[in-house]
Amino acid sequence: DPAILFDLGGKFDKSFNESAYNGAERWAAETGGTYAEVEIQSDAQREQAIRRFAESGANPIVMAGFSWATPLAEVAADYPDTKFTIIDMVVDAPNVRSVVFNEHEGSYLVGMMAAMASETGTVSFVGGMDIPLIRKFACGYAQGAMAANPDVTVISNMTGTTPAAWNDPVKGSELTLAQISQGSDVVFAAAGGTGVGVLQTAADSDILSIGVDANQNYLHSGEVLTSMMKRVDNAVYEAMSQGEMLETGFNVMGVANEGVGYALDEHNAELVSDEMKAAVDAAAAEMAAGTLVVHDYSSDETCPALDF
Amino acid sequence: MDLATLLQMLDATLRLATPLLLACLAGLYSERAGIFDIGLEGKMLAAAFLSAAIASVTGNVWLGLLAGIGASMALSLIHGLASITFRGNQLISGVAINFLAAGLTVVVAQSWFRQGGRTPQLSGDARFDSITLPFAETLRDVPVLGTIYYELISGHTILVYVALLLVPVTWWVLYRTRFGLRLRAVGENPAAVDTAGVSVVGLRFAAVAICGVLCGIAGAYLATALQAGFTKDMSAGRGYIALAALIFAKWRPWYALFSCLLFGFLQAMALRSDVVADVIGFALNGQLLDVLPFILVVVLTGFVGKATGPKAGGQAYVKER
Amino acid sequence: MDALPKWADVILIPVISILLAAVLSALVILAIGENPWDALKLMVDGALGSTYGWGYTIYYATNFIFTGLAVAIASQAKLFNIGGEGQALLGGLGVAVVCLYIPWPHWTLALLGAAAAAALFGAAWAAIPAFLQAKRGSHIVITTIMFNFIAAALLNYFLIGALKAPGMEPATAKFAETTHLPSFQDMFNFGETTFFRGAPANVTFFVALAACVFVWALVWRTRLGYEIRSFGESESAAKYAGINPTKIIMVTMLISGALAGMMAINNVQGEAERLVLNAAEGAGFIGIAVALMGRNHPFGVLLAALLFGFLYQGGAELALWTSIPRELIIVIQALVILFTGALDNMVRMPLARLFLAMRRA
Amino acid sequence: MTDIAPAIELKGISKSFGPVKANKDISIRVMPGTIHGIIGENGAGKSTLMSILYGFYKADAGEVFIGGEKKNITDSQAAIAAGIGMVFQHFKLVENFTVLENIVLGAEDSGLLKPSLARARRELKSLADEYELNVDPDAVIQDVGVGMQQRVEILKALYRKADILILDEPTGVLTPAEADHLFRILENLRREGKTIILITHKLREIMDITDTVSVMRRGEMTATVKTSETNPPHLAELMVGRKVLLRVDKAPAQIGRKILEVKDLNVTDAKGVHRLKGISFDVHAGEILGIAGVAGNGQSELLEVLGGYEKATGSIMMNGEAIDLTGAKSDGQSRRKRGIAHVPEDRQREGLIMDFHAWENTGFGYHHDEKYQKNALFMDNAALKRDTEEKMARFDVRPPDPNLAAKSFSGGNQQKIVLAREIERNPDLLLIGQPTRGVDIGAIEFIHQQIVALRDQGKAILLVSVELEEILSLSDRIAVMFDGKIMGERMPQNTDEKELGLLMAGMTGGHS
Ligand SMILES: Nc1ncnc2c1ncn2[C@@H]1O[C@H](COP(=O)(O)OP(=O)(O)OP(=O)(O)O)[C@@H](O)[C@H]1O
Ligand SMILES: Nc1ncnc2c1ncn2[C@@H]1O[C@H](COP(=O)(O)OP(=O)(O)OP(=O)(O)O)[C@@H](O)[C@H]1O
Ligand SMILES: [Mg+2]
Ligand SMILES: [Mg+2]
Repeated sequence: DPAILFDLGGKFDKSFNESAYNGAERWAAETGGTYAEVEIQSDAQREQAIRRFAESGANPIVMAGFSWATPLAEVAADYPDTKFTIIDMVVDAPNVRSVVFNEHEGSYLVGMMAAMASETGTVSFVGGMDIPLIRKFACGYAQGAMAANPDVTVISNMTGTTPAAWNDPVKGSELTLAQISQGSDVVFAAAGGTGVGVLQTAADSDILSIGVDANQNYLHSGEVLTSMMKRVDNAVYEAMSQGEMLETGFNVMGVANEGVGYALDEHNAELVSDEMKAAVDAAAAEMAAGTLVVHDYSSDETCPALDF
Repeated sequence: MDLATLLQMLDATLRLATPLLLACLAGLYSERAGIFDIGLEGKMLAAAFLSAAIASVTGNVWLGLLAGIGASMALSLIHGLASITFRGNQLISGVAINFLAAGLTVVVAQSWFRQGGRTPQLSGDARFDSITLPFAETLRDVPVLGTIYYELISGHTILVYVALLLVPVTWWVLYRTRFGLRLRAVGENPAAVDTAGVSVVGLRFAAVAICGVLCGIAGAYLATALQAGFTKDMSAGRGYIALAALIFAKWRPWYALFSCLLFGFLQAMALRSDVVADVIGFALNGQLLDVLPFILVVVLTGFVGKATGPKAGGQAYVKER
Repeated sequence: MDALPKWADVILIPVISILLAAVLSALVILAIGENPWDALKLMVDGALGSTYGWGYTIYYATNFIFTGLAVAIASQAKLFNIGGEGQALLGGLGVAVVCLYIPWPHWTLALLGAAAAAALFGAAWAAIPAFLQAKRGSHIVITTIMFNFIAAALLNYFLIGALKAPGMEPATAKFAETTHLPSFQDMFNFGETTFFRGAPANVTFFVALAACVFVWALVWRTRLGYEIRSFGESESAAKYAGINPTKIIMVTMLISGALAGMMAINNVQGEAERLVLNAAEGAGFIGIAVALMGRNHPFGVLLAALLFGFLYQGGAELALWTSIPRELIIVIQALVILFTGALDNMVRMPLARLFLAMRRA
Repeated sequence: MTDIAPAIELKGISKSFGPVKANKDISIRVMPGTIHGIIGENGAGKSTLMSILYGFYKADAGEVFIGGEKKNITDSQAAIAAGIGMVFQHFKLVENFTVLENIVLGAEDSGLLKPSLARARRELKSLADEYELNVDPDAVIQDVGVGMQQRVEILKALYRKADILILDEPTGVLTPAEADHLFRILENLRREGKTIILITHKLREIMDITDTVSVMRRGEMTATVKTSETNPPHLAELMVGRKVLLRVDKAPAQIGRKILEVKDLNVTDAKGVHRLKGISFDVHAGEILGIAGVAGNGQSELLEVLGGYEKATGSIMMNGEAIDLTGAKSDGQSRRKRGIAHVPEDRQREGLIMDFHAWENTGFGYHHDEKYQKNALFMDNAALKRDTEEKMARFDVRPPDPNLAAKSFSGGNQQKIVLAREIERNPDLLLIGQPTRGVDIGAIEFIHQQIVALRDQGKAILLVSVELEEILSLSDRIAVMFDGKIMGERMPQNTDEKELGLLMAGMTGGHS
């Protein structure tokens, strides 16, 4: 049986881990199979969890989150017959499949939509904990917004510097309100549990919000402009489906292969104008074709569109 | 900085200060009676969870509020048992209560709602609405004062006004009533209260119970007024900040208001990097901005100097060993 | 006025308290629809059933010994150091700097250097709250709480800035091979049978044991320890005896911070072999419970740290193999703290009465 | 006996604190309108018995009758309702409350304070007039002297309509004048028909004012006698169980060289209050300089400065060498090295660490001494224990067990432990504050002998005491302090309590 290891946020974080969880559930529902899972509570348990699953015969073992990279790199060689999938980070080993997402590309697309939907010419971003991954989101978002409207103002805030920043919806709310008072009328939240507060406040204040990772459009139907989808669920689903025959190697999920994108459904259909859709889809096509390159913050830790 | 920005920051200050103020006043009653309470955080969290849970199940925010108060009171009772009846270490009891709330809220939430330690989103009557004060709309266009009235003073949930009202009420109770006299006395010298024929245990339990009620309101405010539901650890250290505010306020109600507003303002300021940059002339690094309130608290406590609490604070009243 | 014999005080009461906590935990487990007995078996088996389990239990215990000792020694001077978490984080920063920038020829030297750096950084982080307490009367509880937040931000600043390794993770690069500490697996490898395979327990455990002995000797055998205890028992008497309160507050907090900081050689140098965000993972707060349970005595701290190590590892196994949420472990910890720490007298009072009656009879 | 019911009758009261039996089957009758004295050694159980009567402690067994009626006194509220008031050995006042608030506390009329305070203010005035109990109703307790605090305690009882008043060691902290004032008040109260129980260690007070007296020893009531039918030596013997010397025997002083010279000493405390105002005096080898004065007039600060833990300005020469007073170069440790030993006024707060073993307390303040070190790192606990055993034997500390915690010794024995530690250093100068406060007669006798013996070895002794009798009988020279100043010096043979009492009250020009 396959196994899945969630990151510290827990599998119900309404975004990243939950997306992974959904992928696993979808696989289970479709195949009727069962899988093992664990939510760790401490960094030291990572290696332990991988080993325990490997020794119990689970195969493949999927792990969601970049923090698994270091322990996996140590452990992978000890279990040559077990296949591993790591999401959000690259581990170079013969039995590991590494899946990384071009979050900056997806963020770019929703950034464009934000700028086009904005009436004030100011859009904003609320990040969770200040880490490079989140800066990557913010940077892509700002680039997209500026592409759609060169005069746009992009405000970016991080919730905090400790893991508590992922679970502080109150502060998320206040950041959103502060951004609103600076003129923002579209806010993109990439902040885990904190994002719940961001989306709530945006809805309460009648501005638009943008969800992250999973499709969060339904949370406030008609008030969430779109969600930046990071198809972790697909990555998990695929890994589990391939089973022990898992294809290893490096796997980039970008706009081109629909690994990232924006969500369009009945909840936001009215918010996304045809013009908006056309522009975004065109940009997506250019990215797929390689003619549009979005700067990746994590490549050199700088951002042309935003200061941190 | 223009008036609108200032008003927005003050508005945020008020919202952020409200849970601090409620928790701070809660701590004030408890500590004035000689019972230290670092469990404010846990009580707030437990109240936030149960208020949201019950509001979500019943669709009635008032029932939610009651339930939140109940949860907080239950923890208060444990604290009372530990520190009054069994004369245990009040700090340990507080630490345990914080752990207990942090764990139990998620375990129970998961077992009830299966949403990963969250309650369902609240909407409609399951949430506190903001109220518009009389004439706010009409006065809205009166320059400055009308704007301040409309933007800053009107338009909060009822709990904000309750919290503000509790400041004079607390002052009055403490300094103008029999109960207040006894409460203050039992925190200074429980033996004096005892030999005057008043029950030390009764008074202290009363104080701890009031503390429970106020923490309950604070928690309910977080989950059902500011937010629309419970997320784990959503109190995010506010109980500790309230405690710091209490010491900073030297255990006095009006000072508590000012220190909570100050702490609220510091937090509101950290949200507005643009304003800070404007005022000081250069942009602060994000991490520095994030901890600025904490640094200022340390600096300010350094300036305020020795804050000595109620004399019998933290000690169990032991007559015979 | 000792109504209780010493053995009852140090053994019987904690055991009964832990049993009470266990019973309540069992009820919670029942309430969420799981089987407490199975859960207990899983925990015991997972934490103590193999050298592997022990390896984890001891690893966590090592962390808790350091933070527990830190709280315990501060408590001897009646100072409540809630800042262990921040001090441990700063200790990690010290370890990282030393391990990254100094080419150590051998792990023994690296251990010495890292321990010194961890102690130094941890002590430095305790120094400011200590100074404010001693000189300005600022409440050490407030300042140490604030310093925990500030430490987290400082670490964040370095880990996404100057110290960050290339890539996504807010973490330093792996430390050089020569700084890697021997793990129990390396030390107890006897050819065909390998004990502690894959477990993170490492040589730091012996440093922790040494720290216990050090604290014991310091507190109960040296003049400084005598002065610390005197100051803690009675500040007015200490003044009379010519003991300088400022000096005692500063020195005690520096030692306390150094001990908390030294936790980093276990988790940062020993286990992770690099510095990650939130490296202390709450061990600073567990240290409070450990010290309280251990009655602020190093030997008690050792036992309590092992208990909490067991809870941590057993709880991890529980989360690994059942659908019990990991937060349940926090509940169990809370109950252990509550019963052994705060509700101690609930057990002690009736027991004292019982012993008195027995003695009379 | 007439057929008037006794105001108070206790039958078969027993009380244990854990393993300690504080009261064993005690019975006592007190007739209305009398003053009944209770004496006994430290720890005899006097305070415990009275606290039971006042409902502060619950008795394990026994019955209480008030005015002939059986009362079930479960708490202080019940005692107050039965007309009992008590002034505790340690006052039970809220320090940062006003006099009025303290009086009202627990006896308020209604939920609101204002009417209660107003009524209390009126009643206070009439009580004050009736019994000469003057207080300032708006003064804050921590700012007023102990004399007024005690009057507040008495008023508290009277305000609650007490007919029975218990006073536990009320004169320990008063000047002779204040004590006389108190006794006048008690006379007034007796005249009004109130019943008074007075606990004291001072036989003279018993003889002066009581009608009957009970003696307690080790938790038992050993005798109750009419005061007119007994005398001090007899009472002392009843208390201690052997004959006690009530006077100090000492030879004339052999005054030697100047050991301590204090010039123009000034101290201002943290609150900015000027505590010592230009104090100057000398102490010579072989003499005891007694410092008399009401508590709180700067004696404590003087001892603290000389002991090295309070800063001051001015000069102190010890054996002809100047001592640094800024606190920079000199602290308690270096004072000890210079041959100054110090028995502090408050043994439980300063002299001892109550939770430490006796042997740990033996090294307290001298823990840097060579002889207590095993090597450069460690202290020599075995040496400390041996040392403690010797000292305990020499000073007759009971029980002589170095492993007992200091708190498990009675007051007198605690004091002996401190004395043993300080005197055995063979110091050039001994500072000693309130050597016999709260100590019973048997131990007082021993302590006084030790002090005189030290003087006779040619040591200088500075004795601070609020007990005039003690000052007069021990000192070779007496200085009186008032308000941070020395009001004057007298020789004991040329003065008396009355003159000293006037000086202590700040009035110069008595009849010397
Ligand atoms: N609250 C208490 N808890 C435990 N033991 C006590 C307590 N109060 C008194 N004792 C014990 O009871 C004994 C009697 O104490 P009590 O205070 O009644 O003596 P006393 O006669 O008033 O002595 P003193 O003359 O010193 O005031 C003491 O020896 C002490 O051991
Ligand atoms: N409230 C109390 N709780 C516990 N032990 C007490 C208490 N009061 C007195 N004791 C203990 O009783 C023993 C002797 O009491 P005793 O009354 O003789 O002391 P004391 O110093 O003479 O009191 P005081 O100074 O009040 O006259 C000591 O062990 C003392 O610690
Ligand atoms: Mg006594
Ligand atoms: Mg007494």
